[in-house]
Amino acid sequence: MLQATDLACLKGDRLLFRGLALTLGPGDMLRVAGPNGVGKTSLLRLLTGLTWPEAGEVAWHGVPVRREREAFHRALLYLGHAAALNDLLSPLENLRFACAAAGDEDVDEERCAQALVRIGLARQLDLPARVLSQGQRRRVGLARLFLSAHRPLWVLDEPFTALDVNAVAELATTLSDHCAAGGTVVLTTHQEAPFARAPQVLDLGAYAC
Amino acid sequence: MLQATDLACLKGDRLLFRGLALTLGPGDMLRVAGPNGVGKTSLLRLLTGLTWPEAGEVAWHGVPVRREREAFHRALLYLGHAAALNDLLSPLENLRFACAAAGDEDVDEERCAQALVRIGLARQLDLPARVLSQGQRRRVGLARLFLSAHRPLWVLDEPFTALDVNAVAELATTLSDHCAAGGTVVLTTHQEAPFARAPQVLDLGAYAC
Amino acid sequence: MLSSFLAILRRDLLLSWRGRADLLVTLAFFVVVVCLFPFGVGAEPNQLRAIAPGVLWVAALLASLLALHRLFAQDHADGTLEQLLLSSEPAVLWVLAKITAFWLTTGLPLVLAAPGLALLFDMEQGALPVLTLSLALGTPILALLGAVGAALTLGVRGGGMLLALLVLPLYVPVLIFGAGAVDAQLGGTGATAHLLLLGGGLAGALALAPWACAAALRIAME
Amino acid sequence: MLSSFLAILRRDLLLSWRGRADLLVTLAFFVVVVCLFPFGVGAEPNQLRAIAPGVLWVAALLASLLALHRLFAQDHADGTLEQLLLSSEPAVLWVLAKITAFWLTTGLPLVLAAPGLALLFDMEQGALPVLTLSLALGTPILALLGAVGAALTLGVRGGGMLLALLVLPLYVPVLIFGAGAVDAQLGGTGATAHLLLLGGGLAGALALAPWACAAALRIAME
Amino acid sequence: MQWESWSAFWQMGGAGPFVWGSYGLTLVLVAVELVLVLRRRKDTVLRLLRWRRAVGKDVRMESLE
Amino acid sequence: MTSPGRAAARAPEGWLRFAAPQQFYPLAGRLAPWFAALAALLTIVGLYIGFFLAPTDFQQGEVYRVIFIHVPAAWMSMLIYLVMAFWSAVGLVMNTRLSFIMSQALAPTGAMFCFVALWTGALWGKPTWGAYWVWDARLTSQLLLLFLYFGFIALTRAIEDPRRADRAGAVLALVGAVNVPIIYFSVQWWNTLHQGASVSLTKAPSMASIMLAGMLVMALAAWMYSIAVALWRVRALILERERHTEWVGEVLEAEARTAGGVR
Ligand code: HEM
Ligand SMILES: Nc1ncnc2c1ncn2[C@@H]1O[C@H](COP(=O)(O)OP(=O)(O)OP(=O)(O)O)[C@@H](O)[C@H]1O
Ligand SMILES: Nc1ncnc2c1ncn2[C@@H]1O[C@H](COP(=O)(O)OP(=O)(O)OP(=O)(O)O)[C@@H](O)[C@H]1O
Ligand SMILES: [Mg+2]
Ligand SMILES: [Mg+2]
Repeated sequence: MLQATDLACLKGDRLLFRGLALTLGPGDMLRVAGPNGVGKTSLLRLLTGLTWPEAGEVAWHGVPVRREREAFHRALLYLGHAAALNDLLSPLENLRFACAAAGDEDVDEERCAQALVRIGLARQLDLPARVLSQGQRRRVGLARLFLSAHRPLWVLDEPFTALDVNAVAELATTLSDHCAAGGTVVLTTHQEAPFARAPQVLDLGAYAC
Repeated sequence: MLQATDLACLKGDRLLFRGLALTLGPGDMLRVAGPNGVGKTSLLRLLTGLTWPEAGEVAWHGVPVRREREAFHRALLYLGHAAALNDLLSPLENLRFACAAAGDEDVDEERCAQALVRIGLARQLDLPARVLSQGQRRRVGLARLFLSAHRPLWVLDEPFTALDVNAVAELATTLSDHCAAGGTVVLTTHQEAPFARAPQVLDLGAYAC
Repeated sequence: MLSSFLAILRRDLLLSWRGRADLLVTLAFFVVVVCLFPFGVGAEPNQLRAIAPGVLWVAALLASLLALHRLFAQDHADGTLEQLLLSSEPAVLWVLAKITAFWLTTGLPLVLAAPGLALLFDMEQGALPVLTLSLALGTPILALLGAVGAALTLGVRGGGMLLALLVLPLYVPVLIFGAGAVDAQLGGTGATAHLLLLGGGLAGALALAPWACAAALRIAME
Repeated sequence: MLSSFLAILRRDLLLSWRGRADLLVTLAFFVVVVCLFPFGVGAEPNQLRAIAPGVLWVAALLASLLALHRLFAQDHADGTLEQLLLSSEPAVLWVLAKITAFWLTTGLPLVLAAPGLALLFDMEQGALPVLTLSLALGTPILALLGAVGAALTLGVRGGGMLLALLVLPLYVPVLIFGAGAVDAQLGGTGATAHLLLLGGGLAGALALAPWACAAALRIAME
Repeated sequence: MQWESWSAFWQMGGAGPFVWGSYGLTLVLVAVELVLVLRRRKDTVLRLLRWRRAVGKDVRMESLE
Repeated sequence: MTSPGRAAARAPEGWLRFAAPQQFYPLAGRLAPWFAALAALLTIVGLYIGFFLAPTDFQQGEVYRVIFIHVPAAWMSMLIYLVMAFWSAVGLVMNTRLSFIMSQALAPTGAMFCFVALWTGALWGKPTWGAYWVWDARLTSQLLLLFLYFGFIALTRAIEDPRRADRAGAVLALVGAVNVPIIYFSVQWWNTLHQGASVSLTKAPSMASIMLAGMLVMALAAWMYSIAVALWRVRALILERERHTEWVGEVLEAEARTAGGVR
């Protein structure tokens, strides 16, 4: 269970939001909405514990995330704006490494390849990531979703960017399925996507200062 | 008038498309469509003369673009995946420089500031670009559209990426207006946008090899 | 634990292999700097022999320094570092893996090439093992200290050069003992004391630097 | 034409000013490398005096070299270079503007700092003007030649080091005449010939390098 | 008293440039530092006042620890 | 949920109270002028002793009078780095912002003293050793200390996010502090191994006690000066950091009301 209380985020001279509270349980999908620059990415990074809030606290199952960092990060999958791809490695190698580094030791080459094929990169398995198109790069990152069903909390920053229509639909299904299976999803997006059940919306504009 | 004849594009081992021909006159808007990785970006870069086609030719008013490069580039505005922003400079400085470097000598600080305000960056005029949000970065690049009405040919690679709903609508209007005023627009996008008149669609999938 | 250490080590080695040029080029830089010196200071053999250990060590140090910015920069730019920090494994572990891979691909080649270059300066053959040993002990210290600097300056404007400013004062003791070891051997006083001190320094750096580096990386992500 | 030259010059200078650290830090690197030498080769004053011109010149060369990768890398990564190549202005023009700005922010500070550092090595005061002049003529050549190398290695894997490997051989003649000028002055034979050669080299580089560089950039974008 | 005359004092037995060079530069540095430090707070106050007026009162937070 | 706990933590008793920037700001403002006055007074006394009471040195002549500025500056530069490292450690362990602010406020003054020591030493060296600079151990380690200061200042200035700057600077200060003794001894060893003690600082065998007195008074003055300047700088930094808080707003408004009286 992810709980944030009284969060405030300060960037330079600007207080983006304050007094933000949220509680997310199993099965919840939250869409953080708001115009460009309102602080969606900043909020997501706060939730993952990558940055400190200016005020307030984020807790996972009641424990502040900075306190029991490892347990929280075992439960978390975060995909940010950057795709975490190394240009010299192939999608397969990139995915393999991402899983190993995250501590998913049971993910082997075979499963990685399957995930990549499933997300539509069958022909690009062994190309260096440098030559992939924007959408293909994005897909490599998203392939981790297929291998992270055991992580209850997914935090995704603009996952639909650069994807074509079919991929958007399939991703929406994957996310809906994760929630249906008791997972929690927090995402931002400016695009409409065909979710099975409309997600809750947190309008960050309402908290803006 | 932009004309491409019998274009082919080879990337590494893969022939992306071949035999592609197109002709665009004043008032035309072309949307290059197709799934991820089909070669949209590659095509756009061919059209701008940044890369050489494997076969075929691109001509502007009947002259191959590589022959009279300077005249063609005076008529062209290209905005690619990368936003061409320097992280240390403010949006205003970036825009100012982009115009000066492109040879638009009549664009002064005042007009740049107006363009940025119009695109919704009034509060960010003097921040370093590094701290901008994704959507704000994108907007700085797009602000050049307001200052490039005199350039007839606009080539835009995924201009709607990362923009919020309002910005998408406004951009669509700007593009429609440009066409209405006799300009030509070539763009790619996976998102639907509220254009005044539906653009022609070039389905690149049909030329894929 | 160990498996993620190995995964990162393997990947970084693979990356160096892919960007082979990189690997060779650190080495090439070392060679070129060393060869540049005679052009700068003149080709008088006695003088060259006298400054040989110093030049070799300074060149090794500069080559390591130059390679440093690559240690985390790429991973920072493409978001991999963010993912690593979100991993449930302790950060020291993968930091150490990265530093190890870094040393294997940039430090080790220098160690191996140094004796050959020393011959160009007509260094006494008896001193070559000491030269190699001093570099073998010294370059890992450079890598460890440098990693802290690289982590601190990550994504900071003017980073590359700031890094140089930060770590060079820290490199001085290594340089002194490293070049000193060779000089002492050549001077006949024996290099044991110097080498022991280098060894001690290495143990100390191994014990402290990865922690400092992990802390610095976490700070850099703020 | 001139106005776009000025626009680019102004922007690059502004950028250096923003990343002030960068500007100071090239200088800092120069200073630190020079100061490092005595640790390597020992503090014997006569020896230091003898190698001073060479060390100063090699350090200036390395500092310029290190700064090189910044010349186009940022603009390449963020797409600015693409836009510049799509500009209707001739490419030589803005290439020259970029190189000028680069020299003003990295070369000039070295020229100004060198006499002060020469005093650390207790160099004869009479040779200081020659040292300064040789650097003032030589560092622009380094910048011009380096720019070609930087353009050629743009976006190539292992670029930074490959760059070093490419340009160092080109730098050697500059180093020889530059350090040679100071040595000649110290040796009493007068530095005029060396300085004239450097001047000629500068004129040649100015005439050719920008074209080569522009061509290389266009190729790099393919 | 150490000095026969003021000029002897200034000459410092021939070491004048060195001694006064030392004290002079130190004095200058200290003066510059003092000016900078005192001006810095003044500037900060003015800048922050301007900033506060610009963003309005919303920015206030009770605690930031 | 946590606010009550935080509120309690914010009002500690006794001296610790001043760890809160809000409390420290006025305190610093009140104390700084006193330290400054003390520094001025001690400087006058010290210089009087140095120039008018201390006798001419029979070996070096008058040039030795540089000592009254040289040695206090050298001591101060080393001391300040240690103090910075101390505050950095406190900051990292206790997570108190004020500690980081302290160490950043001290750095420029430390660098200044470091430079003064180098400069005065160089000027002293020319008449005594015949060269502005020799690679003596003590001089060299002082030079490296200057680089450490520059590195610290450059790093904290180059990072804009204050919290990141604080912590990164603190890590650097600690790493540097661990290295300072290593640098010092290695340099000493390097030098003696290479060239023997051909030059060593002439520690006057029987430094007249009046000289010693002048030196100590000047050293005290340097202490007081450093404290005063650091306190003033801390005030500016605190305002900057806490600009979003209520109390800074009040301070600013108060200053605006007494416009002109801004110090
Ligand atoms: C650039 C040149 C110089 C530098 C960087 C320098 C640095 C230092 C330092 C760091 C100290 C304090 C050391 C300690 O207390 O352990 C010191 C003390 C001192 N220096 Fe210098 N020095 C320089 C030149 C000179 C010269 C030329 C002389 C005189 C010939 C001199 C005479 C002294 C004396 C007498 C002390 C006091 C020693 C003591 O109390 O133990 N210094 N100097
Ligand atoms: N130093 C600073 N000073 C002022 N404002 C800043 C500073 N740093 C960041 N900001 C602002 O903070 C906001 C950061 O927003 P963030 O990236 O979280 O936006 P977002 O909601 O994800 O937007 P997008 O939809 O464009 O991705 C931006 O509006 C940016 O301008
Ligand atoms: N060296 C190579 N070998 C094989 N295929 C390559 C090579 N270089 C590029 N490609 C392929 O060429 C295509 C480039 O596509 P491009 O970037 O033009 O796609 P796009 O249509 O813009 O896609 P997106 O919608 O994702 O932006 C990709 O499918 C990529 O995998
Ligand atoms: Mg965002
Ligand atoms: Mg594309």
